[in-house]
Amino acid sequence: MPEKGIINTSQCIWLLFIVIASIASMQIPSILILQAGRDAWLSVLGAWFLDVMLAIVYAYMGIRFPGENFVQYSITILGKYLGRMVGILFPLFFLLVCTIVIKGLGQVINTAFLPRTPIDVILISCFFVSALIGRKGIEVIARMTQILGPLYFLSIVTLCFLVIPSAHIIRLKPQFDEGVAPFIIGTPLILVFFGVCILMAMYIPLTNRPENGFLAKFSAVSMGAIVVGLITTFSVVCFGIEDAQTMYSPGLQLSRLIHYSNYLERVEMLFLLILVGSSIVASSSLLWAFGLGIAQLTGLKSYQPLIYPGALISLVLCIVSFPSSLQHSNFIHYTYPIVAIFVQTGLELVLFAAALILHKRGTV
Amino acid sequence: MKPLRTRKTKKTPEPEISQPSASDIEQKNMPLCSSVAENLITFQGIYSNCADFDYRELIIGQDQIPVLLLFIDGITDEQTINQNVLKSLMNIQCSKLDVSGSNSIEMIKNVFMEIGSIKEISTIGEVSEAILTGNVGLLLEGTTKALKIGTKGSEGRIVTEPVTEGVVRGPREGFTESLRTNTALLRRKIKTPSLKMEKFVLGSCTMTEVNIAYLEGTVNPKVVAEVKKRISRINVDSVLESSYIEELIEDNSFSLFPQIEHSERPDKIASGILQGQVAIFTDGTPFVLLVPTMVFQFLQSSEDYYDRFIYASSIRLVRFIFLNFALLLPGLYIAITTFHQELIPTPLLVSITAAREGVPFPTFVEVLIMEVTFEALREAGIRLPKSIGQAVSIVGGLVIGDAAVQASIVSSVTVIVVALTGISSFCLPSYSFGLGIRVLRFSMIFLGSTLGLFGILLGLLVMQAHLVSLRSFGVPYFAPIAPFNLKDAKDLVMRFPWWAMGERPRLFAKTNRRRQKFFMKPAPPDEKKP
Amino acid sequence: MRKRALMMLFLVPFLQTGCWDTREVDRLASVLAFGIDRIPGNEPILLTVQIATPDTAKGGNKDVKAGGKAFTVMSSKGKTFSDAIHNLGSRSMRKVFFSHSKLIVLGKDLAETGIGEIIDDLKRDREFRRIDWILTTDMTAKEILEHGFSMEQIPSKGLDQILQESKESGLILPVNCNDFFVRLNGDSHVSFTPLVQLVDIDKQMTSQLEEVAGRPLESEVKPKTLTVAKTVIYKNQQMIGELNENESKALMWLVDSPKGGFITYTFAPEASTNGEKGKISLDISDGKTIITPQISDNSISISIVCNAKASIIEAETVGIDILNPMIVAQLEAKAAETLKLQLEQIIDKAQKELKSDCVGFAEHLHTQYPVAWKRVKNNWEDIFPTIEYHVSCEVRILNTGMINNTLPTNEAGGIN
Amino acid sequence: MILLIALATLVIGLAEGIPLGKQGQRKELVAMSCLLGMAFLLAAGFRIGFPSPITLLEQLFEPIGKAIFK
Repeated sequence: MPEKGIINTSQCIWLLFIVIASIASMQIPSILILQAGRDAWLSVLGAWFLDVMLAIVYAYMGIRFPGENFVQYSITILGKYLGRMVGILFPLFFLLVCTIVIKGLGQVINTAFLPRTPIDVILISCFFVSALIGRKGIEVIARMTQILGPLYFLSIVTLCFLVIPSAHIIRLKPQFDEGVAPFIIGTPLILVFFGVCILMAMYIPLTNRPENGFLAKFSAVSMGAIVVGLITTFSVVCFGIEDAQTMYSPGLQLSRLIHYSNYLERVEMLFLLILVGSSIVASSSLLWAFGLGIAQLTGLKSYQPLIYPGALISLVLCIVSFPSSLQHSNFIHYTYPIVAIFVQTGLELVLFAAALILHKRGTV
Repeated sequence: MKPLRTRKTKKTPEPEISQPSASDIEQKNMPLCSSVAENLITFQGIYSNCADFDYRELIIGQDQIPVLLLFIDGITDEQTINQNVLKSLMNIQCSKLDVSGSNSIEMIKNVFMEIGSIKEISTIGEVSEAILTGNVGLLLEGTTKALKIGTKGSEGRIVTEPVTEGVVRGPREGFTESLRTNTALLRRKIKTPSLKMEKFVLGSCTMTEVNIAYLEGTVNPKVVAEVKKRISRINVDSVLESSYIEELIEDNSFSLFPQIEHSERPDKIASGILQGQVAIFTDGTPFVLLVPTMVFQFLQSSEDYYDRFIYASSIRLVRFIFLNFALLLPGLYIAITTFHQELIPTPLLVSITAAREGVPFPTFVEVLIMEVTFEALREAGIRLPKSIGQAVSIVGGLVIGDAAVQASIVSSVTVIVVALTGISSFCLPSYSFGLGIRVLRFSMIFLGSTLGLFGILLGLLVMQAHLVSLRSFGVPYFAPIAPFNLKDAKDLVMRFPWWAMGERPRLFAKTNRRRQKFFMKPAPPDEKKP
Repeated sequence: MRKRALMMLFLVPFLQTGCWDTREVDRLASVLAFGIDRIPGNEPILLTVQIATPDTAKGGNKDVKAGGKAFTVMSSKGKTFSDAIHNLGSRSMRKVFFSHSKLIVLGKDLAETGIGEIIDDLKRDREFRRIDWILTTDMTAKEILEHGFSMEQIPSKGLDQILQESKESGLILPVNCNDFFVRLNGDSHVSFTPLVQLVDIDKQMTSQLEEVAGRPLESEVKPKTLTVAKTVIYKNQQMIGELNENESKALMWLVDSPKGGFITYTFAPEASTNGEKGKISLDISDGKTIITPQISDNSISISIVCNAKASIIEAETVGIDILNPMIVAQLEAKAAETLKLQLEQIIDKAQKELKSDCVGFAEHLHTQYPVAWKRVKNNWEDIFPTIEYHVSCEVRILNTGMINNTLPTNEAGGIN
Repeated sequence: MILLIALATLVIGLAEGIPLGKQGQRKELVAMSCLLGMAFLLAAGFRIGFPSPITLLEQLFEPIGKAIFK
């Protein structure tokens, strides 16, 4: 195993949480509102439930193949060649998510905070910092999330509390206005974003107690669902669904709504803090997962040399594939969910079934 | 990380450290001559051109045996030599000494010499080392053995109040330059044989004595082993201050954060040892090192433990806030006033605009000018004699602050920001930690002026990644926050009362964690019970 | 070495061009309020901005010229709103910066012809905030912005405070952009803003005084005053009418729960309790309205229940015994009736005169009967005026102020 | 942009590659160079009008996504 670090369960929780927090602070809530309308919060609950179900599979596989992450056990299950072909999809998927996360971050910063700075500069600095962090290994990322995670959770909750005066609960009603179809379509949409937590399969072999994998994912997804649910719900009750679904970052707009008499206002800084910190740390753990996955597939001794090249590929993808925010939004909205559900659910279930049928087990 | 280090271990012959003279190496292990006169010539050769080298020849006993006393003037205690050494030797006149050399040495050592510390030695090197450290070397005709008689002089400062770490409440003694005084001060606080002090001698020229002190049974043995390993690795010609050792044993030399704490307060060192840290005493300096260190220790002052815990906790909170000010305030000021004006409350924006009206420089340059001026003033004030120091502060405060604003070179808001930053940086109890913050503040200024808040956030993330990746002797530097440990966090921003801190920090003391009886919370006597 | 090389890489983009978004504060003109008017011609949008003038003499210099305006007003026109903003740049030495504006004033012409074209920019541009107050004027926005206050140096700050105060005292419901947009997006597409007027109150009052005194009074000529007391109703981004002071107060009951408020009415106690006719003023401290639509067969009816807690602040009626629970019950009933009348008046006006659902019945119907709403959604405009409604109010007096009963001053009602 | 990417490729390649080369970790060196080469080729391909893999993904899956989502 190229990675020597060991993390504990609480670090694992925050590692997973920060990934969800990063997507929650970008435009995912507004896409969700576009699809699910006022039932968006129900979709979040539904996705939470489904993701917890999925977590059982991942946790079980983690225990069945002790000390192996899914890149390794896909080789164990499917053999040297087919296994590698399946296994490489996971790291590539992480690189894709990393690209999306950083591009989204750059987009929000570019539109809301630094309008005249070229987005390339923002992207380069983001990738540089996340590769720098990712190269230091899982222990460092885990410790950072341990500091930032609770901070962000509290910040988002506080932010939502502060925005209550602008909220009118009547805007959340009526539920199921358009029947259950929006809810049913919205659930998988948000599930694929929670589903980035399949990173847990990379962490389980490194935790000091692999059997707590499910617990970790359960807590992380629950907190993530709270955060996403809060932002989604408050976007609806503050802006109404008509405005909320057109916003690029509803969370940012929420923070701009805060005003208490004349002193507590203009707190976008708090949101910027959440946005930048969570996205960069999340993408550094994604880069780390990419590097580690590739290193394991090719049997390298160390994964660190692959982090910076990975970041560079991701940067190039950002620049090449998403020349404007429109392509990015479109990709997240239409293409990403299909790709993600294939990797997150499809592949893992296939591996799970194959393991059961072929009676493959990890060696202790 | 690791692959890099291996690059440096090229197969090059290790260069010898330059010695005072080449002949010394040969002589070091040479046995003594049985003839006193010959030995004297040898030593006179070694100590040629050494004005402070002194010797005394005398003849003792009925057999008229020549004896040679070698010592270095000034570092020995003259009174001890006169009253104890010479007197005891003179007393031998009437007794009979065995002629055969080695026995007579034994006789002198065991029967006659009225002195506490005495040891038999046999080579020229040993004798030389003995006299260099302030002992008297006694050479006797007819034997190749010599005696090292402890007559170390105790020239030095008396124990005074430490200058760098003053307290309102708490002990007022500080360490001195003398190692033995320092260890004595510690021993007076921790009176248990478990307090171990191990001796090392470092520096081929300075021969500085270094002691490591720890509490056996409490300390993590791995840490002690690591400290010993790193100290014995040291091979330098001189150790003049503990910082020499600090730089040679710390984990990451290029870090801006000090990874080893130092103090000149015996109570601070004692409390560190009691919770399982290892202290490193160096002869010749009042500053004692304490390892392993976590970053939050630099924000704790020993007085926190002497004040009532609620006050101490609130003062620590203030310190934490002002640490952030010292690090971020100028950077944030630049970032917000030049990038994110929408974040400033409207009336404040109007006054900042008014204050900046007519100032020729951009805010970034303005802040930089003032910050650099402030650092210069600070540096100027430290080294100057006290009487001139006041003049510096007058010049700084009045001329530069007020006149610069009047002349519209800088805006008054910038002066306020820089002044507040200056005050904040004085809130840090640790000077060396403050130095790191000072350097980082400038990088925050640069980041803030290029990318605004986003840049500062990136800088903070990198800084945080660096902080959590550091380790000091195997202990995570950012503990107990990351990795988080609730029990250790009792002594972090909050200082819990003593009765609540029943356990030593887990990261220092692995085995013997219980510090005191649990449930010692004081309560008024229950009157109902008889 | 490796780290240093990467650092260099990181620095490359910075060395290229420097910093892009840097704007020194003294190069900024921060807009405190702006107004939009419609003018004829091919550049129909006239933007007027009120810019804070930094008070350079704020520091040491004491002999500031008194009466110097703390603000500057600039105007520019353009094809669209953003075009007008853009054109402002050619006139301003400093970059016009909208993030600090607290107030948007819409001119009458613009309001009447439709504001759709500016709404998009208000939502899209990062410098505008959704918590800015939005106002409409019955004059031009330029006049409002050029007019000063006697007590506040900067008029937009004064207006901001008027709006905040009037919400607490229940005079009018201030509306910020967010609420305005959300209501426009709502089911009825009806929204409203307060109306800001320039009224010569002083002159009116002086002339009335002159009537009383019967001689011309000597009084200095005072400038007109900015007043916010009425409400303007928008439907489909177009102004369709306005509500007067009383209706504006009543509107608060229907769309929000008033935190403050004031009811004054004439009260004559019933025969069983003694006392004479007089005026009573109540201060509403906590009002709550529950609107429940009811559907029976094909007709929709709305029931409106108001609950208010109040305290007596003036009881002019002589001789009544406030300590008597029966009297209090009568007071409460009468107050409720007054309130009910006010509410009925505004609903009538909305149904008959404005023919638009400014009272938000559509939202309530949609929320509680989503299925029925779908049926009526498309011809809601026709249905709304025919909807029956029932208002019931309850006022509870909890507090009588610092005293309870007033001592009678005339002999007839003396206390024995 | 392509210049910047080329420069980044070079710097990363030197900074990571030299230590690897010195330690004789050939496999790591090859893997890293492959990734760097990929990054550069992606950028260069875009320059001459080659679609990026994400665009390919988009062409493949977007119809499905558009069918499901609004």
